[in-house]
Amino acid sequence: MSHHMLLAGPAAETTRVLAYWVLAVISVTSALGMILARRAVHCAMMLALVMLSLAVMYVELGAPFLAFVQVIVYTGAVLMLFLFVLMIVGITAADSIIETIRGQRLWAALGGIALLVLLSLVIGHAAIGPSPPATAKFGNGNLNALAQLLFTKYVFPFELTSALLITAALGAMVLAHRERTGPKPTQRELAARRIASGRPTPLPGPGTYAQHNAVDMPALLPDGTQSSLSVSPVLSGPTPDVSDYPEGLPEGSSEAEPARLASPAGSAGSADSGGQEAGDQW
Amino acid sequence: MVSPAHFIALSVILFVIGAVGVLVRRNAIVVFMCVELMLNAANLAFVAFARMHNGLDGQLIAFFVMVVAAAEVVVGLAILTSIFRARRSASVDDANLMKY
Amino acid sequence: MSNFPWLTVAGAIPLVGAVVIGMTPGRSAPGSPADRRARDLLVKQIALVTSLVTLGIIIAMAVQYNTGGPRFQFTQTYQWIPQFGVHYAVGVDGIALVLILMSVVLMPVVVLASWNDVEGGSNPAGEPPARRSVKSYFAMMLVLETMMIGVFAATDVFLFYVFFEAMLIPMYFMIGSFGVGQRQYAAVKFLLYSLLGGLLMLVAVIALYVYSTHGGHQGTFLFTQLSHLSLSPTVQKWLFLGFFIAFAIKAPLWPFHTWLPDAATAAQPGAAVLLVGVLDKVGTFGMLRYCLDLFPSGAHFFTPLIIVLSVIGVLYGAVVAIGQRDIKRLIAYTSVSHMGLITLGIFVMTSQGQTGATLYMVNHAFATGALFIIAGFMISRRRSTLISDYGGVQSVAPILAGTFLIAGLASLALPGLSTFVSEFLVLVGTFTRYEAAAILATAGIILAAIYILWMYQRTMTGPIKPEVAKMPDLKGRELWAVAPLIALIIVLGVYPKPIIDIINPAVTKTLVEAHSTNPVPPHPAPAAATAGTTSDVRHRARASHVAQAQAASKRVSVTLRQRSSA
Amino acid sequence: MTGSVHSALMPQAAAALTTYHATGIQDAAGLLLAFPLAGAAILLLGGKRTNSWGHYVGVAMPLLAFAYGVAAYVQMLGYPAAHRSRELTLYQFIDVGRFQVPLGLQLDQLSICFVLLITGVGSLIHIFAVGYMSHDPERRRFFGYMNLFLAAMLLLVLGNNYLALYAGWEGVGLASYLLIGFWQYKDSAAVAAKKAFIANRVGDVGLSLGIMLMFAQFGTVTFQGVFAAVPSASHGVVTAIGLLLLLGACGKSAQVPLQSWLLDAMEGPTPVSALIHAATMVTAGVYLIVRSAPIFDLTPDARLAVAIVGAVTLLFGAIIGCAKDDIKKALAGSTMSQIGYMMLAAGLGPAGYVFAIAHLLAHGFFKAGLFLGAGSIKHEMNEEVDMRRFGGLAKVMPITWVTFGLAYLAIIGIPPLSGFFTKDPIIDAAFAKGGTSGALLGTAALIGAGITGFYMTRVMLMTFHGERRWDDTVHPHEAPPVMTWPMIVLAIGSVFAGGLLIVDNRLLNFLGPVTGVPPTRHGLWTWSGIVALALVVVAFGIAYALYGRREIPVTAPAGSPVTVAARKDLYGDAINEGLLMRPGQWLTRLSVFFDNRGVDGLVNSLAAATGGSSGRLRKLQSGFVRSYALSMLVGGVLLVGALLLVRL
Repeated sequence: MSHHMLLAGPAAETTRVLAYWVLAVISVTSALGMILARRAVHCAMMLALVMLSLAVMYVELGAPFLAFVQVIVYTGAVLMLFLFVLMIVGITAADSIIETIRGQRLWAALGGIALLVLLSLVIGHAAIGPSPPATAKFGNGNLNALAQLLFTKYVFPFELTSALLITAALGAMVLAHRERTGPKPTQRELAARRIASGRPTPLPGPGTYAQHNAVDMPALLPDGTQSSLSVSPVLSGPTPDVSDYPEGLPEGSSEAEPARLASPAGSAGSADSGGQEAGDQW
Repeated sequence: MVSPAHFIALSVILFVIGAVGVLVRRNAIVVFMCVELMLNAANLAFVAFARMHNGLDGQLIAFFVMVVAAAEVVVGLAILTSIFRARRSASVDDANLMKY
Repeated sequence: MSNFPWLTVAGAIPLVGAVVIGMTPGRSAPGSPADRRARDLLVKQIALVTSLVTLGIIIAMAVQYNTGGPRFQFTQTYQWIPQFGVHYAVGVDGIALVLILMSVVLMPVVVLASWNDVEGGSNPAGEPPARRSVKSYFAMMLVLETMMIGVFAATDVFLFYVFFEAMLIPMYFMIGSFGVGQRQYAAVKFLLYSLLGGLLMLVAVIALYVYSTHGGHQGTFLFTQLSHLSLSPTVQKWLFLGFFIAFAIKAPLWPFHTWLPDAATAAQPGAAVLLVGVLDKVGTFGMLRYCLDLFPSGAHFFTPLIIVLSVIGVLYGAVVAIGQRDIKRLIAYTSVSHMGLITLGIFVMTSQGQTGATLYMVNHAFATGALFIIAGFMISRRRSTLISDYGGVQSVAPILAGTFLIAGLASLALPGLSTFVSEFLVLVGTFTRYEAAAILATAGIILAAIYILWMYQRTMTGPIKPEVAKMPDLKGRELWAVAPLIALIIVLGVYPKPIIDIINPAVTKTLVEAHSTNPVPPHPAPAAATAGTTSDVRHRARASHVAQAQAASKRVSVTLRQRSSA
Repeated sequence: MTGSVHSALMPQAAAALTTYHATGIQDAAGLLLAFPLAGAAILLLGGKRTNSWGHYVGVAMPLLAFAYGVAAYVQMLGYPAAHRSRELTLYQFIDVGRFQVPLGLQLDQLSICFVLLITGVGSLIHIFAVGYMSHDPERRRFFGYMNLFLAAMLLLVLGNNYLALYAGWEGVGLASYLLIGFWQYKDSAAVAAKKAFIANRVGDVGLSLGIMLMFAQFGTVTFQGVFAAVPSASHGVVTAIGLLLLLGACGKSAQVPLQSWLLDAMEGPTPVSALIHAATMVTAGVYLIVRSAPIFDLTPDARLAVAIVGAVTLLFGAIIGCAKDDIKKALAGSTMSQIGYMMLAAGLGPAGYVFAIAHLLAHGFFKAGLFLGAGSIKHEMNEEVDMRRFGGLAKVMPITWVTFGLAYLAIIGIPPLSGFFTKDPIIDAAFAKGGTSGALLGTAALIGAGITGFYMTRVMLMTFHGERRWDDTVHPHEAPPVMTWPMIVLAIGSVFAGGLLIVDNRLLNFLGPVTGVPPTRHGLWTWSGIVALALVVVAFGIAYALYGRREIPVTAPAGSPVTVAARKDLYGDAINEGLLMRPGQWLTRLSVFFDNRGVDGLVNSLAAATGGSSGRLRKLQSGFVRSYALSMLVGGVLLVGALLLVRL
């Protein structure tokens, strides 16, 4: 039973070349897109695209199991983690184009080109012939061969990585966790705070009386104007509501900082549970 | 015929793009993403070499790289959130107190 | 020679003294100011007794030194770091013995002179140093004495280098924390200058060791073995340079001299005496012992340059000294001029020149030491170091003025005082080989007369200034500090023979090592005439009447001719 | 070797005579030094306790030395002429390789003359000083320094090698420094003392270089050795030695190039001026040249230089003497010119040495007499020295007048007195030298004799004759006997000394073996002597006309440019200031500035440079993570590139 690659035979050859070039173009453009996109979310999406194209390449290179792991673990989990953190940081945070450090871009470009030239020099000199004929372990025997290799030759690194993962998890928890410094606000306090805040009634839900009730569609007030309070600040992003700045818009606030999240005057930064007022003061 | 050299060349390009990305972008998260890109480029090269040397060691190393990348992302982002919570900004340039 | 470890014991005693002083309860210990003053007095007495005991031992050793004997005497050699061939090797030749004698004689005098320097005794405008402890000052002085003896007694290049560098630390603190005026700047400048030199020397020392391992035998630092080492001329040149620059900085040769005036002005007078009196001599001693012996062809190669630098140093030091307004700074510049003469004497490579130079090292220590100490007494009385603040002191304090005059005359090389003998020997030695250098250096004695007498005239003679009117004269302790120096200056001036007899054989051996001989006079006088009547001829001739006297003088001249041609 | 005395006309140089070992009394020649040294030590170290009896010790020591000198002289006369040079070594001073210097004393005819002069005149002056300094609180220190001076001067004349001579030479310079600046509370005295010492030091440099050259050439510095080796030396070397010795002599004997200090030296007490700056120290230069006769005999041009210096100083001193109102400065000017005579004589070679010494000895007597006279006047006129304030003292101070007068007659060379006997042979020998130089030197000497007559008469008239110009705050009367007796003895000496020495060649025979024998003189009256006498008489007439008859104004009249110049020492000081002092000060300020800015500036700027550059490098740590990342990338690329480069 010839265990061989999913795609075999001459016809496969052209498809493999075609696939390579398509994937190459996709991955490079999306990589460039990633570093050039102004908004972080777009970068994340671009990165996802690159990862997926890589997954396909793995398949072509005879590493089907790795391809799936790439898709599931890497793109699925790690990238999503990015998005999750991105949500915390503020989805609308976009970098400004102007470069603050003098000569950074110039030198970065020069460094990149030099690195490129250097590595290509290396590859040029390296004698990389055509790949040897595919054997089973690159085909569907890949998983068994991998498992055998992993638990014989690389068992010690395997144990080490498990230790690494545990410490990483523990580290993340320690870093991100914040002890509660004050007493947990009781129901009574929340009620009192709600009344004192001057708006005891709940905010209108997104999309009320608007065209559609998408999450980021602001509701319409009786006089027809849009109510910014109806959209969660995480989504609303950089369109600062005029009412938040009695003294007028601070100039140059196009900076990534969503003014909205700056905690309104008065309330201390103490940790209180994310009340209806969206956008916790983290 | 698609020889591993093609893939290695691609990985080089991706790696350089990642490196330049790290240098150019100011948002911490995007920097992390660029680092991830560089790691992925490295994985690609590993797999290409595995294929070339007709052995699976490369692929296994790629696994380990993924594990490390995951750990790195977890800790990195944790640091980032704690910085963000204290400083209200995710820009890499704002954390420049450790200077002359 | 008894194999009693003279040098080690002599070196150890000041260290023991320092430790004992260290153990006395310090300033922070409880007790009224009276107790504290009593404790300080105890510390000073311990220091004085220790230095006197060391002096006694060294004199006992010197008495047993047999001038005709082998080059190094009282030698001891113990393995210290066998892997590198480093030995704790001590031994004294004529030159080292004389210099050790000089330093141990200076030490009790300096201790006496700086009795209450630490309590702001001799600070201008009376500002006391920031509450420094008497204890650490005198302890450091004694430690410095150990290192002085060590550096002259070491016959192992590595040991010499260790002491050479170690001496800087106590002196740095004595200038830095106990000094006056810009003491920090001066102390750091002094330290960096000497360290720079020291590091160059370290390179040369290591290279020397490496060359000693060539030809398979185990590398060594022992001076006696190293001097038989045959090195190629280019190597010798470089190693000579390494050693020479360190010594040129230490004994301030002209371009490297700027640290001395600052350090001497900033230091207390006692510390300044040690700095100028002994630390400078380590430089010239090093040149004589190490540069000439180990690297003869290197020495011959650089001699013209060094001669030029020394003559410049002589004249430059003198001219700048004339222009000074601060007493201590003036004295410091005079010693730059004198050190120029010493280096000139060394590198002229004639036995007169080198014997004169060695004798000059000793005399310069006494003459300039006396000048510094008396200047210190003047400053402690009038609280100012500016010459213009003094006037007519001679009529108010005649003894102080008298001793100051004798010390001044000694430093301008008046015949009958010690410095004349050495200066004349150096100049004669230079003349036999480099006439032009000798003429210029001799012109230096006019400048010497000018700066000393002009200073003496501005401070001591003329109408009495009101602030100086009530200046007390030298009393008890101060007299005891200065009297030995003045006595030595006069005695060595009238009868220098015993010291010269110790130095001369050592110098002739150095010259043989340095492959250089004395220039022979072109028209030597017939031997009969040069014989002159030495004292032993006198006794023999007394009985005979005139005819026999003629015969006697002929016989004597024959013996003299053999001796002089040696 | 016994040189026959009455040899042919040609002057015969002294052969290098052999010296023998001193025996008998002379063996204790060390005492000559010991006495004054002991005196000085007792007085200086004794301190206040010796104040009461200090001066007696001070006087006793020179007298003892004089007694010993006479004894040694008598013993020397006992020896045959050729065996009179005796030598004795106290101890070996320096013995380094070939440079062997014994501290030896040489007692021969020349040094015994000087010993007798120094101790004899010295003792008289010490006795005079007891009276003169009676009311000075520091008298003890004065006598201490005077004894120190005597010891140094005796070492100078007795030393048997040039280094001992040099030691005495500078010792004398020190003593003159201490004594000129004795009243050191006066700023002028301190400045004069410093000036004297430094001027002497310039001369000493010449002498020491001469000694070094001798050692370099002959390998020895003893007189015997040098004189034996000199004939074999090259002409250039011997001339160089001669000129260097001349420079030394000029420094010490205040000859022309280095003469400015002598007139300022009058700041010291008068006995000092009498002993040091008239009789003994200033003649040391002449002694040096006469002692080094064998050297000078071989270099005609060095001898000519000596003669020229002598002649020039002779006129220089005479002119200055005419214009000085201060009696001591006038006498100092005359000393300078009389020493010019001796130098001139010494410069004539064997023909003149004996006459130089004769004139020196006679000059010792009458010049000391003149100075003591001036001292007693100053003592009585409570420290007034300006002759314009004197006048008519003859009646008030008869003894001083007589002694001063006799010395005055002696110095201007009136026949029966010593001046005539010692000065005329010099003029005659100068002319006898022949050639243009002889004529020039002779005429200079003649003119000098004339001017001497003029200024000495001027001093005599202004001081003792004419009306009283001192007011009644001063009431001079005769000096106490302790001061007048030495003056009387000196006056007697100045009358007979010349005759004793020169008549029937007594000194000539005595010094012959040491300094060579001059051509015999036939009769006392030579034509040059007569012309000189005539000039003196004419000068006397002029002086009498100017100062004898006319009223002497109390304030000095403006006077012709020559007198103005003479008042300013013929601008000697101005030249020194312009040529040496001002450039010297400028050089000192420049070098002090160079030292602070230049050498020190270099060191400090090195320190600043390191500080500055590290400051700039610090800026690289900008705090931005991205710039660090960039430097990592660039560094990495460079490293890999280098590795590749090497591997490729």
